Amino acid sequence: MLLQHEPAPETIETKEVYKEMGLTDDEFLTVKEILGRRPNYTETGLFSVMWSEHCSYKHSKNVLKKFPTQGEQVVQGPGEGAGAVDIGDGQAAVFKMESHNHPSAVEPYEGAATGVGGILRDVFSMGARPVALLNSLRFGPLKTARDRYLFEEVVAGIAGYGNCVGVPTVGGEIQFDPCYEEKPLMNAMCVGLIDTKDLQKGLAAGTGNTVMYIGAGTGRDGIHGATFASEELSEESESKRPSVQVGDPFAEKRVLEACMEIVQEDALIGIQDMGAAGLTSSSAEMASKAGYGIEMNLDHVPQREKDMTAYEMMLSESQERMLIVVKQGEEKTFKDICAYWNLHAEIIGTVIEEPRLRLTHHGDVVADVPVDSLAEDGPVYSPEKQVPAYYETFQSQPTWNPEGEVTEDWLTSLLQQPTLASKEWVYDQYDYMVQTNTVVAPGADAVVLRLKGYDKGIALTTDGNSRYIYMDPETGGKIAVAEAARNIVVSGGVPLGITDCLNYGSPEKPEIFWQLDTSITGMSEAAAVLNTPVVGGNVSLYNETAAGAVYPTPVIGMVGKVEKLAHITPSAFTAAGDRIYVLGE
Amino acid sequence: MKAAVIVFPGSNCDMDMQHALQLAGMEVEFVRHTETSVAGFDLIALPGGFSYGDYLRSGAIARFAPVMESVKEQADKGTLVLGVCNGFQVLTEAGMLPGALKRNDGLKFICRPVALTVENEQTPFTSAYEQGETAVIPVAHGDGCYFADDETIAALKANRQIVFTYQSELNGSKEAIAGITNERGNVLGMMPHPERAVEALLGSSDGAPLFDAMIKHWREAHAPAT
Amino acid sequence: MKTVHVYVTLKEGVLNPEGSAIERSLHALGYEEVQKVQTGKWVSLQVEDGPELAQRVERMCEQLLANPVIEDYEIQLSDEVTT
Amino acid sequence: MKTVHVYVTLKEGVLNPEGSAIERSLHALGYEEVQKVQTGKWVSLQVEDGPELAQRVERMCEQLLANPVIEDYEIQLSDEVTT
Ligand SMILES: Nc1ncnc2c1ncn2[C@@H]1O[C@H](COP(=O)(O)OP(=O)(O)O)[C@@H](O)[C@H]1O
Repeated sequence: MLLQHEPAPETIETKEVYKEMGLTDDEFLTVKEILGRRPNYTETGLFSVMWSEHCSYKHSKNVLKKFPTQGEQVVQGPGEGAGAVDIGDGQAAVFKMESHNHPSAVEPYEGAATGVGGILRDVFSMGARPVALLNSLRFGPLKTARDRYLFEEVVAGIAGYGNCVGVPTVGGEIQFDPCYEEKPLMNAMCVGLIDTKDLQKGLAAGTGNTVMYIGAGTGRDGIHGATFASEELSEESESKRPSVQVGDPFAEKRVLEACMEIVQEDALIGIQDMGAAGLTSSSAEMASKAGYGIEMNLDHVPQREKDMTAYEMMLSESQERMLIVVKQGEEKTFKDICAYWNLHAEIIGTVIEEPRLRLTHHGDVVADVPVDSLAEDGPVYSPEKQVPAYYETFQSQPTWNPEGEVTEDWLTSLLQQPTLASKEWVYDQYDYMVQTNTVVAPGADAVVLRLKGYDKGIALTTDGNSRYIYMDPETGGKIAVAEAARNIVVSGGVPLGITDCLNYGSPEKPEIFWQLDTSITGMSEAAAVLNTPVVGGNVSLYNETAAGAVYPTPVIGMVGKVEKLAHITPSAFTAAGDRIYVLGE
Repeated sequence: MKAAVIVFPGSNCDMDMQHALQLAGMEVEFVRHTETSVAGFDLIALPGGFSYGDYLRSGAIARFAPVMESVKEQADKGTLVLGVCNGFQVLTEAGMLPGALKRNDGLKFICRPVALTVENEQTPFTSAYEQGETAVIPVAHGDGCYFADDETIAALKANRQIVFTYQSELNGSKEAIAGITNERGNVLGMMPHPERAVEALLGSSDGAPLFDAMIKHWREAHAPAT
Repeated sequence: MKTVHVYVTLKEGVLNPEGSAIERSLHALGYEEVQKVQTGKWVSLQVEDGPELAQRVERMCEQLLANPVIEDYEIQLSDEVTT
Repeated sequence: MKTVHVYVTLKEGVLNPEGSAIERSLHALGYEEVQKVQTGKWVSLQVEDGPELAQRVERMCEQLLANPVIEDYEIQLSDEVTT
């Protein structure tokens, strides 16, 4: 309601309204230059979300270039909804990890649930059927009621969503540390399988082709969520509360099944999930990647609430929605599929020759901007970096060697640490068996799924030890990748590729940017040596509160191939009398 | 033997059920909730999942799906009906089985293999088990606490309709009930997932006898007169 | 137009673990004086007024909104209409 | 002793898939005239009366009974006491 009276372009500039939306002075000037005029309210909104850290990676783009992304096994590298690696027999494993930290800190159940929903859509919008979910979680040490609440609700949210959609949640990892108090991390990973020839892309190509909206209706949820995810959590987040999205896994299940039918249609040109920055990012990215433009009539966007403005529709983060581009004249096929699944399927626009995003609403043109400037030409920063004092101190300390006997007390006190203790309480709540492929269940080093009809499987793991990385980002980064690879290998698999999720504090602080940069150097080196290219990932910055930043917390999600089911190796001792060996140094 | 697997919006163990039925040697067809006839099948399976998102109550909305009229008709004619997990919930909501399934006592979803006791091996579903045998079969449910009033429980016992029980406390179910049949014995509802326990590779094949028993039942019914 | 509120509770004798869980949590939060916590659902709907409104709503409850095996329900009709 | 009823609903604009599912189902059952189905929870509890009862209950709602991020709540106090 508040947004009904949108400020005029002059006001946006003179009253610096763009700042509230997350654009800096310089960025605003650039927008003015691009347009050759002042942007109106809707246009300012488009730029602010597309140029947010979450969508544009403006502080991390340069350092992400260090990751090795090539390899024989790579079917799809970074750039699409998810990456993909070859697993033989013309099949690929499609996978991606994504953070939902800020929403989970504000509303843990829905934040975690919609995190799972989003990562599922990233994978099935590639045409792959999701076969596994994993996660990586960080919380305070469970000493406060708030920490315990966050922990319980995040786990319940992951379970509630994944169980309902029918994709097994097969693994993950959890660490507890005071640095995560009030700023938990929630990273979700999804793995799907596809016949490589069926792999889809998010492309809006071919002048005159039709842009369709599929899925649930659009409401005012999460408006400005993408910029919200790029800001430090503060008291103010409280007043932004309605910006959390609420998920509907039942709708997701229907969208999933509908998409599995849709991707089999020859008339489909491109498909993309409406994730962060919803309709804006999906339309701009699909058009920009294909070298075309899109014209949309927002009157036809299915709306759940009354009197929504163009700004609200473009920025809404309502869940369980997809954008597809189909051959002109073939719309009915897609409408019919969606009708069976009881989903909206509306024609909302057309692909145009001119590379612009042009929006009309109630007969007026409400935005007209070049798509590439939204999707490609966002600012890129090379922040300053500085070696933190703590690191110098640690490095100058002599190595500590524990002395004395290992006693039972030691062991029990170690096992009582929540970080080391059994996670059965967690995975008992996850349906880790649905789809009946789980051969090695949670509780081992990596999970192994068999592929029905083949004598092979895939091994999956998520790993990261932020304490190591805090103490020594480069070595710690190597350790994270090496640990993931070891987990795959000891389960009987050959490591193939990585998706990562990089959780750090504010990159505008030189010490933090140093952590980011240095740990990426370490991870890249290990990934190159182990031939596990990074095919996708996600960056979550500004994980800070007044009390400080979280430890640098990159998480590695790794996929491996188990060439024969006979290679699967469980981690438990299975018979008395068996010999125990220690391998390595 | 021909089996139908009913697919409601939100069913998610439909393909698992298909896989298990096929492994047992049945011919399987999916039948969508919008169909009005499910005649001509020897078994109708209602799979697990979250039909209609489990909104309101698990199974409450699915029971009104168009296909359910025909499921009832076929059950009345003696066709075997197997409801697993959400399928069990749908069968109770539809009044095809007595009682109701409510939220687990611990208020949490539970996914793990559990030990069951076969309480009645004289049904078309259990004749390949021994009476009193232990079968380890996974559960995965949030609303699996079986409730019925005392009279109903007494009747279930008197008619030997309690087919599976949990060996240790799991979800607060009365009499530790994990699965029951209707009076006639041709409709079975159970919370544990036998279709997840048909291959040793996945940890247990203790669910396989349930599928074998149905095939045996069908063979006996269709044995050529000698 | 009438607004109908339906309150659904578990029948007496049917254990309500949610109520007890809330009671325990309230005690843990220091509200030791709280007792007999019960929970239920409510459903509100808007229906056109008509001769058999009450009966119609009762049928909706019997058929769908409540499960008579474990639940009781109560219906309240009011004129207030939200937009 | 006072009986307190707390009614918890989703805030305006927050997706309520349960409400829509029930609405569709009621329509399918022939109650086409039903609109705007909403669902929520209610909690009833018994508390000793006292000077700050209303505030105490409000705090219970904020802390536990409702989730103020996405839910609104309404409190009703009454003297009736069930045993
Ligand atoms: N968030 C989670 N979700 C699902 N499974 C988990 C999660 N956290 C831990 N697990 C499972 O618990 C087991 C032990 O976890 P953890 O103590 O983190 O061991 P590890 O040292 O192997 O990472 C692993 O099999 C892991 O998959």
